[in-house]
Amino acid sequence: MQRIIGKMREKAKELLEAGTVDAVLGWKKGDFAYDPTPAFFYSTDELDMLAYDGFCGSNLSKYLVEYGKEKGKVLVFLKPCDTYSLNQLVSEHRVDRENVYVVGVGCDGMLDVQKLRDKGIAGIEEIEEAGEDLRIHTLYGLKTCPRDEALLKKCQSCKGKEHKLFDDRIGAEESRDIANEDRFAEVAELEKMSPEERFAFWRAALSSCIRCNACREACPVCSCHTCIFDNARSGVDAKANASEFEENLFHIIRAFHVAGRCSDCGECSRVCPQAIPLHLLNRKMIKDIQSFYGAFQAGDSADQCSPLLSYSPDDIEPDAFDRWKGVM
Amino acid sequence: MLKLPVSQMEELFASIASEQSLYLPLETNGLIAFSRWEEGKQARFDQLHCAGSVKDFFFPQTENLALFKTSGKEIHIEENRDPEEAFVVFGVRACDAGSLSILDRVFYDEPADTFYQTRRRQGLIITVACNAPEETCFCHTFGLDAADPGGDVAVWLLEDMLYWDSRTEKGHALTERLRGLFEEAGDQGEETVRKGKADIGKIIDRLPLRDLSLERFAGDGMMEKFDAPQWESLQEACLGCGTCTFVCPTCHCYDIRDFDTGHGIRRFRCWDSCMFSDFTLMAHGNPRPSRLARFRQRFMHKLAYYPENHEGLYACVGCGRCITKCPVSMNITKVIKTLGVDQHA
Amino acid sequence: MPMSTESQVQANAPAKAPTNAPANAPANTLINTPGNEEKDGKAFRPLIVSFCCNWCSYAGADLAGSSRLTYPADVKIIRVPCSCRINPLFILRAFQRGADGVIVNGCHPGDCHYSTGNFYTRRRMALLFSMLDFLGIEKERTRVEWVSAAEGARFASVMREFVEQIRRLGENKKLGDIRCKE
Amino acid sequence: MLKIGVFVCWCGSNIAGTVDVKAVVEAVKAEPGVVFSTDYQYMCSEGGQSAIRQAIKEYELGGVVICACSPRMHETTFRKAAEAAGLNPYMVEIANIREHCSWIHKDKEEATEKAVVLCRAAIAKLNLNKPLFPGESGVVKRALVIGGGIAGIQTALDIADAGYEVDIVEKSPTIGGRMAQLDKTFPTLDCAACILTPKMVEAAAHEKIRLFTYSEVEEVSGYVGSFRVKIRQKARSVNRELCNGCGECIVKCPSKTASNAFDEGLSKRSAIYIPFAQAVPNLPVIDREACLRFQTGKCGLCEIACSAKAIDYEQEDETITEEYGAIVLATGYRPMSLDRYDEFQYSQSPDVLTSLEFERILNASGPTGGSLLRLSNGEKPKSIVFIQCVGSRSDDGCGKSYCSKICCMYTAKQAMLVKDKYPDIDVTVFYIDVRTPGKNFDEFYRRAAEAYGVRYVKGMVGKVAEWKGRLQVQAVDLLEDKQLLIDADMVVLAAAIEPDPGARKIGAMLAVNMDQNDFFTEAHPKLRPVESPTAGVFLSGMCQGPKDIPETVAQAGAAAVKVLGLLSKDKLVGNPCVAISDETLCNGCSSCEALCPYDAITFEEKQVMVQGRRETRRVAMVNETMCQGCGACTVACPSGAMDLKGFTNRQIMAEVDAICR
Repeated sequence: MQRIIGKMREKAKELLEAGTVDAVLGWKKGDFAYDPTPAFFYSTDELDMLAYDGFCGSNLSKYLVEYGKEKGKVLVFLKPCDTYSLNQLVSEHRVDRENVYVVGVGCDGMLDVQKLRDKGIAGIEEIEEAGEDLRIHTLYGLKTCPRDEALLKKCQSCKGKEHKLFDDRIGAEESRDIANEDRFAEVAELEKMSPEERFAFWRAALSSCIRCNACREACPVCSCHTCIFDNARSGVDAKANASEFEENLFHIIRAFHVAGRCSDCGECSRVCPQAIPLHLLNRKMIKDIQSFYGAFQAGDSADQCSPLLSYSPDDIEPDAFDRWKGVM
Repeated sequence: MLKLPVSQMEELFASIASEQSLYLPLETNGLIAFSRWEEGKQARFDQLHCAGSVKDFFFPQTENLALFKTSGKEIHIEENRDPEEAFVVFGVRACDAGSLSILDRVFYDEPADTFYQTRRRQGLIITVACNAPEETCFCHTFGLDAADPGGDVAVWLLEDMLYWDSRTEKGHALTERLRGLFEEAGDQGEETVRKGKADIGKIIDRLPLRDLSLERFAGDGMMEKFDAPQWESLQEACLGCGTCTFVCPTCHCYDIRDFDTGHGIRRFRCWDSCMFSDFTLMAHGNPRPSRLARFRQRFMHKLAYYPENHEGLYACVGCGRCITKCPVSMNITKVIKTLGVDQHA
Repeated sequence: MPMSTESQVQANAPAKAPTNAPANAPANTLINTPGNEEKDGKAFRPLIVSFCCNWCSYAGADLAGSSRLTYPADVKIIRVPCSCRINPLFILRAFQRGADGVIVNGCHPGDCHYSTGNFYTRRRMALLFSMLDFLGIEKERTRVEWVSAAEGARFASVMREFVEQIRRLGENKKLGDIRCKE
Repeated sequence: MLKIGVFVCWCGSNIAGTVDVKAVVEAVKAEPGVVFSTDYQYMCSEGGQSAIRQAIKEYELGGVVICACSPRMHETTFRKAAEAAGLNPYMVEIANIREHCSWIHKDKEEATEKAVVLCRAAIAKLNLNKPLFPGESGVVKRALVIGGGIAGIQTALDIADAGYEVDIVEKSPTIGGRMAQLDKTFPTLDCAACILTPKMVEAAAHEKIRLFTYSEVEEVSGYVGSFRVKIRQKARSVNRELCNGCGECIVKCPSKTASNAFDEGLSKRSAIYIPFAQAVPNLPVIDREACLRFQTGKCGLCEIACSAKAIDYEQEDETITEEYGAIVLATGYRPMSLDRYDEFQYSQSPDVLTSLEFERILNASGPTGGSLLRLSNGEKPKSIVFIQCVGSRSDDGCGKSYCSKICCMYTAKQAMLVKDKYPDIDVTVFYIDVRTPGKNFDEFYRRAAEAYGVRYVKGMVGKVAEWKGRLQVQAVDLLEDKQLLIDADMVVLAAAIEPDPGARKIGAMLAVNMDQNDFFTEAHPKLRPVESPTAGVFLSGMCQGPKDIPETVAQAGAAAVKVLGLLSKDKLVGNPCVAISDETLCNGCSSCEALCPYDAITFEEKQVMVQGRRETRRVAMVNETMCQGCGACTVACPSGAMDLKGFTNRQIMAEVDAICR
């Protein structure tokens, strides 16, 4: 998607110059081929550093929560899936829609450098997108990898090319089609296991947790001013998982708190330094919500009500949840 | 220098493990991390860094300090340290090995931290030279040599042969115990290692971060750096998570917490991160109430305060974990570059 | 790794002491189930936390009492204004601290004193229990029952049944916190 | 640390027979904070209470735990006792060791152990208790009734007669509602107008009642005791002070083609009109849609005709804001639209009518002047077929799932009225069930069937077809199990009733929920049937569910009593166990607001001090008067900003901890 960077810079320049926006939120070129950093741009001469490539997986919506008020009106570049998060934040009054100028940008599916490393590709100096393949120049020679094999987990089941809210769009029509896996397939696989197997799976996964809180801090709906786990008065605060129970507790409660609000943006799994498949917990909640209470996608619009804030007199009984397993 | 065919490493591991717990890079849950070796487990030296650093062995994420037992209105204080064990960590890289001298200065400083001290006494570090440095490596910036990694024993894995060079008393003792497994490396072996070191050096010269310079950080001007306007834009991307802190081999801040077990209070310490909003939170509030202040704290500590207190030693070893793990790709090298270029841009 | 001695400690931890299991307990409340014999020969007595909404279920429990309908003393009731007051944190807390089963009792859907509270409970608990099941926690350890103030007999029988179910299931090992047993 | 006293009750042998109370007293002495513990035969007796009062003073107790019977039994007793000794009543916790312990366990050791655990839990909770003080708020001594039908009128009259001011807001130009359209009423066959119009006049003349007709409620804020309501009085184009109701304007109006809603559209009326002869107020209104002056600018005959100079084409809507202590919803009903019941030829044939239309035909003031005529040709019918349950008790997706309740009886009434006047007309009623559960209802129905010879056929009509200028009704007689073909001149459909569509908007303003059929839901279906879930808002008449006139009037009176109970108070004392929002933690996400059944949570942009810094944040505010303390919000709040006083997160977790220790 580097092909649209020119248009993005033009748009940013135009709106900054016109005074329509006070700042631009995008990605800034990094030191390597794969490390653009979310950044604010305040003047047109900084825009040369604006980047948009296959490694702009980070969801910028979250930054609008904190900076929304301070920075005046902000132009934000959002990929289609990021717009769900912004919608959700708008619906929760965490971001003032009036304060944001959304430029939807097309997306070919974002890449995960860790997947390249896991393939044994080390010493990455440069990454070229060459059609269906990536050409990776390394300290140890040229390597290639099919682009699809390096997609971020979240991009393997893309929510589509549609921006759910935007003031303008760039390159939206040019987005590349990417293979779309059933996002609930992994959840269904786990559901098929015995409770013992599932327990073993999650123990193994969650025991890696170092409570760095990256999942929470990156999550666009985990936007509490003070998380209960940081609040000494909550009675459940903890800075580290001092027992297996606490490893479970943090993630169970986090999944529950974002249930009905999580748009499945996949940031939690993307940022986890310990490669814990955290998205599976959220997807399980989404799958349940859909099978228990009907179709629902958080962030689809800014004025829908979370399934946990509504009810129907005919809802299923709590003990019936497993009868619905696999019904999708 | 001794040597052993790589094919016989399994025997080496078994011999070490017969008397000491042996930890080395193993793949578990899709991560390569230092884990307890058991027979049949495949050591993974192909990936440079383990997910956690060697710090975890000496300064674990959580550690019991004491137990206050209540019975009725009585309270008894019991010590509940984790049991001591003699252990060996195999496969430590130069950077991680270097981090221990940074931690030592903190924890050995009077009054010495006996928890750390005990573990350091019990632990033995076997390093492995980095045949294939990563683009994220910048240990050379801090005077560390990936080709000659130090530790109690230094190991090179070259051409199907393991070269073993013990460097400390502890290392010599272990070598003595295992002597029967090894052959003398001889001149040819010395030559192979020399050549291996040179090859590594060539790669290091090509690393993208080879020119990373701390020149501007040496000496005075701490306040100037503190007040640098660039902090503002640097910290904007930071999410305030603790990933960099927790994967960092030199970060050593901790919090002391009490857990009510229902029968008493378990007092333990756990890692803290200066990036957390409740870091050093006190009754009056937080002395660093903004993300900028917290972000700055981490880097000022590593690049200014720590060196100020420790004869110019920086509290970073250039392992590059923060570069690969930061969710938003903000890291110490970007800070060094930004602040090192022009303080008043 | 020295830092994670938890698992070893857990393996060696003494089995949970049967806190309230007198030797002469009546036979009808102490049914030995194969597989749940403790080392000392006493049957496993589960700890059950039973959350009751003030208006229906707590009153139902009162009626069970005034009707002298017995159920095992393993059940300990906590009164809340409405089942919708029950935070998943409370349920997990109970398991952490050693409960072997947690049961949430509220008014029948549609009869909530606050008109809609238990409808929210129903959704929350369905999702919470499903998630616990997804994590491999035995789903039989958690339960929601709608018990009206008139259903004293039902309250007692539900409690008996639940205790029996947990007794068959055995001790809660998966969600317990090792530190609470020291 | 809080100094706690524990009092263990024997309850004679009720507790002491199974629980070793002395052992409990001893066991809890070791608990943190407990400075005193004792037992007593009957804690609730004067002796027991005085022991509590004494101990509070003597040991300077900050809180007490009573181990006794259910808190549902004596919590209030013990709170009062503590209060008498100067303790905040909410510093009392009850451990229920009777209903939940001694009465259900037989083994003494086991019961004693459990009693200790329950007592520990109460102590653990009490350690976190804070003195609570119920909030107080004033009561505006005036009620608002929304809807001026028989329900609203009756409620207003009952309130006004008790000496309180009442305003009625009615959206149509007159009060009277549906009942005014009716001819006779079952089962006594007295004329609806004869019994209704005196009440309308009484309401208009009552010194405590103000009528806002042709008006709508536009906005409601506030809460029980002090609602602020904005009422829009639509422009009538007639000055109500000047008009004397002579009606000359109506006579002179050249535009006489507007559909007459009072006659269910079966007749026409002029653009300036009074809905019906006995309308209250007797004040015309100009239908600006139909008025030539307003549409073309070229008329003005009414203005010329009006000797009182009351016509005012420039009149504009007026908005007034009033304060009320209580609000009664009496928004009524309408027959559902039968557009989707084409099989009955309703839209096609003028001789197929709804029951309410037929009611107008029967009425002497109706479109036919009370003569029973076919609207297609003006001839007297020879055969009339009534079809019941059109749209009621339906599962076809077009109708309503519920029974409309009044149709069986009004159909019997209408059939009887026809037979009474015209015994020669064949009258057939198709029914699914005839439901007559009211005083004299079954007798009435049987009279129709037996004395008047109305033919009742159990069965549903499949189709009504026009055939040779008449109607042919195809039906099944379920009892005889045969197909029927009946020639009819008129077919009357007992259309299901549905809540007035305007109710939804008003319900939303007042946070009164509607059920799946859009009827307002009660605070409790059995025990609080005339109260809405929103404190201070009451329900009267059809808006809550189908009911006939006597039931409506009864409910109207019940609603009035509830209103009077509220207005007679000088102050409202709340339950102090209400939600409380910590503004330093609140994210302003509105989750709590979305599910609060009482609309007790609002949001405000507010300056909040966070870690020494001042920030403007959107934060939740709980109205303590409206909050009923269910706690739904506390769980919806991810940040834990919302907590419930008296049942805080920490308190409940402390109980859990104590039980699981």
